[in-house]
Amino acid sequence: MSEHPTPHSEPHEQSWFEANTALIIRGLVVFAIGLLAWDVALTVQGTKHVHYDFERWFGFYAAAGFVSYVFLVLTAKRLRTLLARPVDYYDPIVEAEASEDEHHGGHA
Amino acid sequence: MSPFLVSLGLWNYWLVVVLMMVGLYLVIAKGNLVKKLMGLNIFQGAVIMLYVSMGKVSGGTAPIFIESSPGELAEGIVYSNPLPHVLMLTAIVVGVATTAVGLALAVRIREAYGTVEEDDVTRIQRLDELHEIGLSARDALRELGSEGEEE
Amino acid sequence: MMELLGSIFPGAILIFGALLVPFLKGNLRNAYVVLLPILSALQLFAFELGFQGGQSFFGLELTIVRFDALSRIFGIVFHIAAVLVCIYGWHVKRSLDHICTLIYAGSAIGATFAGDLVTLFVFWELTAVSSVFLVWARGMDEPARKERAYRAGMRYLIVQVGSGVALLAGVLLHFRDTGSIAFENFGLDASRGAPLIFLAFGVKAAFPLLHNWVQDAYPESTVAGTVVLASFTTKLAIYALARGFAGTEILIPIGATMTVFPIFFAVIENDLRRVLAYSLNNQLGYMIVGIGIGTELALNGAAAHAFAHILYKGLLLMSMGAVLFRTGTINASELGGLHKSMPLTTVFCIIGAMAISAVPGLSGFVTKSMVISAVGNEHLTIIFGVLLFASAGVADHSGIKIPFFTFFAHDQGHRVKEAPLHMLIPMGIAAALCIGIGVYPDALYSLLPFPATAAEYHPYDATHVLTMLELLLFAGLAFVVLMKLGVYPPELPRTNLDTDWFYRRFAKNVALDFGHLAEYGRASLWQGFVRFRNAMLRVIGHHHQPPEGMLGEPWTASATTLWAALLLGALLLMYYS
Amino acid sequence: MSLLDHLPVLLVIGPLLCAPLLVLIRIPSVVRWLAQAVVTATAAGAFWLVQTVNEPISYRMGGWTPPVGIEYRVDKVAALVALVVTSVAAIALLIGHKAARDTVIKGRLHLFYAAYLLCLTGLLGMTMTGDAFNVFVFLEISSLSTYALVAMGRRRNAFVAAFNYLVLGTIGGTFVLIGIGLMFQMTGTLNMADLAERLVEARDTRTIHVALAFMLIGLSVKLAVFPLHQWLPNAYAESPSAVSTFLAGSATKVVYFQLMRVIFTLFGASYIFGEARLGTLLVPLSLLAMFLGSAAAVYQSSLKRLLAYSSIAQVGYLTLALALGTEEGLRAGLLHLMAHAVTKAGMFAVVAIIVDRLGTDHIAALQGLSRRMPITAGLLVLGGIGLIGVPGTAGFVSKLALVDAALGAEHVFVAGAILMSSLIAVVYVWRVVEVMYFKTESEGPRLRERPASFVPAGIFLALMLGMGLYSEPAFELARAGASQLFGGMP
Repeated sequence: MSEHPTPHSEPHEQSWFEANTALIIRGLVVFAIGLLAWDVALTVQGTKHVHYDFERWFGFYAAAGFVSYVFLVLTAKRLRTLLARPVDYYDPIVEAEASEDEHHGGHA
Repeated sequence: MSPFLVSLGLWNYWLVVVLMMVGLYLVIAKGNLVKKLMGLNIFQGAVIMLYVSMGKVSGGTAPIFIESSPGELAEGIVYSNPLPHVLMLTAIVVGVATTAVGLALAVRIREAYGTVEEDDVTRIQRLDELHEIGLSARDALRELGSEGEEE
Repeated sequence: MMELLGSIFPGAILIFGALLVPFLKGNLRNAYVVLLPILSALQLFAFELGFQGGQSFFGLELTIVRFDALSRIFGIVFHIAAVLVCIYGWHVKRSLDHICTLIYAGSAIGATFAGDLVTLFVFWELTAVSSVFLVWARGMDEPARKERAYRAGMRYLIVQVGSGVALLAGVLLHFRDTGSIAFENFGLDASRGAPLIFLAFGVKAAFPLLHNWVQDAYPESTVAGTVVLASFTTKLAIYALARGFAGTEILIPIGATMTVFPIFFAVIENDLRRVLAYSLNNQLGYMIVGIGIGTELALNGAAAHAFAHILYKGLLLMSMGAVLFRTGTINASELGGLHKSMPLTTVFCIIGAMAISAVPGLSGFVTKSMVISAVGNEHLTIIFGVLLFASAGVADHSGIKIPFFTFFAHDQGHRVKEAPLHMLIPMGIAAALCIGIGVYPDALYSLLPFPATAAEYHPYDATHVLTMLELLLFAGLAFVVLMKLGVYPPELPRTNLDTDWFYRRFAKNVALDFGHLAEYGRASLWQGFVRFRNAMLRVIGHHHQPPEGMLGEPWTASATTLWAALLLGALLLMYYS
Repeated sequence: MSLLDHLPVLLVIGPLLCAPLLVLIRIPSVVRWLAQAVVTATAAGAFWLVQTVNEPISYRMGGWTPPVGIEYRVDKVAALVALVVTSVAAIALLIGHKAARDTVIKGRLHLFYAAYLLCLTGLLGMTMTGDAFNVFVFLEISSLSTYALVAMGRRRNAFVAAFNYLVLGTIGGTFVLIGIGLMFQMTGTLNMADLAERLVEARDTRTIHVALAFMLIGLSVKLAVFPLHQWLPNAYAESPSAVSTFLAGSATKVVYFQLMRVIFTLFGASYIFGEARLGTLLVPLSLLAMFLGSAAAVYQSSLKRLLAYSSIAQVGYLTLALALGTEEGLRAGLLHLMAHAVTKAGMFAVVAIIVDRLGTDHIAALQGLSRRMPITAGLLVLGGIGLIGVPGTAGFVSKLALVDAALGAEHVFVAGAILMSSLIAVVYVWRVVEVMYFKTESEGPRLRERPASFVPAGIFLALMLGMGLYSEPAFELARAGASQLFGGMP
């Protein structure tokens, strides 16, 4: 790999995304509400094409997505205490010589 | 007749077996290369005896035709089988050639190592080996070491 | 021309063409390398569906080429991947990498069209041997990583060759039992060899507990090498399973497990290419579930998903490769804010992320839903739930984590150039294909093994679009909430234990212990052997002590003569009794 | 009688008559090309023979009718072995001149060639003859000349290696002689076809049992069956490169053929593996040879020795193929005979280049060879790949046949052992590759590689690849040979 700039902590010019985080989140919420509304419409009409009855319930997929996600992330976070090891766990000597190590050094 | 007596009757084979054993014993037990060759010779000699005695037909005479009258072969005469004897001519030649090559090699070994004792030759060979690695001994050691190094 | 192309097996152009690469230099060589897979792709037009071409070899009738719908779709996507990776690797100077890439791709394609098990085995081994250099290649670029790359490569090679040996043993046993080497859907009960063949496929398909070579080796490769590696081996195994074990029910739980467990690792993994390697396992799980179900819809889904998967996983890995190429790191903990300096890469990566998350309108949506529908049709409720959970998981690690932590999140101040043109082009093509398949799925559906069934399948059903959007969007909202609450696990430079611990630590220590034991055993056995021999020699009266040492120490004539005498004695005793 | 009818005897007599001629001529350049021409001619003749032999050819020496006269009998397998031996000899002789010039004392080059031709005579004679005693005579001819050739090595160790070989070779040869004698005693004939017929009645006597034991052990010594192998590593490692190339591809192969004849022609497989229970001895010894030979190869510090120990392991494969006692096993053995001959001879030919350029064959001295001599290193790796038995090489075809035969004989464990032992081959080949490609600490300058020096190694390895990629002819040959031999003498 070619030379690469080392990270530095001076303030950067903000891009549109960074300046409008709140707006983006608000947009997501609005979109989510719209989806729920559509869901209401389909549920009331009873025109859902599904394999299982539980899929017909209002907001089933929304809840499934939310709960699965939270469960996954929190479990994985707990697993980290069990699984995480220092980066040089397997190849201690080699990693110490590796050029990447300088970068790790700054953060760890 | 008991088997023991039968086997006594085969005394020529007993002789062959004893000679073979002596020959093999010399090859195995003697460190002197020339003595080893002698052992080989005895061993081969035993085989020649084996062949010769198997060619013997009891009561048979030498396999040269006996004529009762000129041009007329005598009846009722048993001859020994000449073939094994003839074969042994070749085997003797082979034995002589082997001995010659072996002795020539022994001479060269004596010239090269200053000894014809197997122990001494082996010792010098091992020294040779170390000497040969000597120049690149460090590399060789490292090369060997890296295999053991993997924790 | 077409007749000529039809007379050699697909992939031959790549394999034999690769041998000319060392004689070319610079851009001419690069152009040649890109041209070969294009030419090879044209070769596919020379075959008609149902074509079988064979040769007699070793007393067996081989079917070297079998061109049917199933092999065709994999052949096509392998060719697309080959073209893309060859363009992507334009910057690679070393000819060896190009040669290996071409041979590797060629042998994967050859294996896809192999109509019998012997041909399959030959190409199977060739993919292993040719690809290992791509793992080692990084060690050749970065001397500091030499040892690490070398070891990763060895581990990779051992696993791959192990798979090959299992396959060979399986094929021979299968042939013994059935008298046939035809590569067809035989299932597990066909012969004593079939389970071994299944195991060989399973190793390459990264079955749970056999999976770790993917995460171990792929992220260790070069920028271009990882993309190459991720495109072929596992998908070849998927093809082989679809061909040989469609409808084998044990595959359903195996596949479901594969969709779930990698996503936990992906959440906490710091190396983003390793995250993608875990996500690769997860995606393979969907295909394997589809193969396990074995209905026409499910097999269509598996094939289609493999097709789409190669493209979007390639796209994601290419974008991550570009990031590594420009910034020199691929650790999430050191990245962020790159959308300012690499806007196009950002866009392509997001398209790939949306495709893998199965956002309606992109390729993942129209392929994954076939598998899930097939599961629903069979009323496998638990599997259905597992796949649903896994879908939300994909949304996290590939859909959100990859683009977010690389291109947004906290700006780490990397001010780099946009990815070079030769990387943008294949990314662009792949992104276009992801969208194209999503928008117009019928083109892909018509290539599937059962086109009639596929034509009846309509992914853009209101319920389906709605539910998928709900699932993904609320997963996204969950991410926002967790970030706001500060509970989302921060990216940390850590090595996470996986099954590789068993062979890199546990088995290694055990092996070392066993090694000591074995060495002790060997030494004592050998010493006993030598002592016995010496005792015999002493009995006979030989004063010489033959050197005791390594196994390789040549003995003297005395000792060997003794052995001859002993063996003779043994034989005579045996006949005497 | 046409020329073809005389071919079996011409092949043997050609080199035999030429050898004293070389001693008389003495001019190195003439001697060299004359020897090359004769050996190449025998190779061509053997090739022709292989093409034409379908039914066994019987040649009556001096017009005497067998079994009284000596008979030369050439069947498919004999022709095949003759082809292997002569072609290996012809190709190996290409490197002979250079290798010999460095080692043989000046002015005695002609003797090297004479010994080489005599050795070839012996090996061919053993292959062609149908007379048991003739086998012994030719065995000794080839052995005696081999001792001389081995002694021509560049180090003084060569004398010791040759002497040890002489002692063991003579014991092996004499054991064979005893075996032949005892058989003659019981049957009164030396002609193999005749012997086979008469042995059917006599074979349950104790004398024949003893004869069989002597024959088997004698041949095993010459074949270097574990643990009677110890003459081989030094003999191969210390002899001049051309000789080790020649021996690696021929000597043990011919003895192997003799073993085949004893087992399948004289006694018949059903008797040998049934009542005589040879399998109980041969299978464990073969397995030991496969594993211990390969394991010993891993520990060697010299390349030639490494290859020699690998040969011991390969002999294990060969004897294992016989020990299966089936026609498939025999076929696999013949295939492996061919495959191993070209592979190992090719590797020794590459080592010849290395020894020539580096002056040593120490593995430690190979560091960075991939850069110093890239083509040579590449060829060595190619040979190694063949030794492991990677698909596309001859070794793969033969090992596959062997595993298949083991499965066919319901020896599943043996089949597994064959696969496992191949993995040990990966280790010792890998050791060499690692030194050449991944160790660069003490690298020397780049060395010039002469294109001409690649010719012998190139031919061998091309043959190896050819057999691997297009195995049909070799397979057909082995199949035909096996069915002819397995059926016994007609």
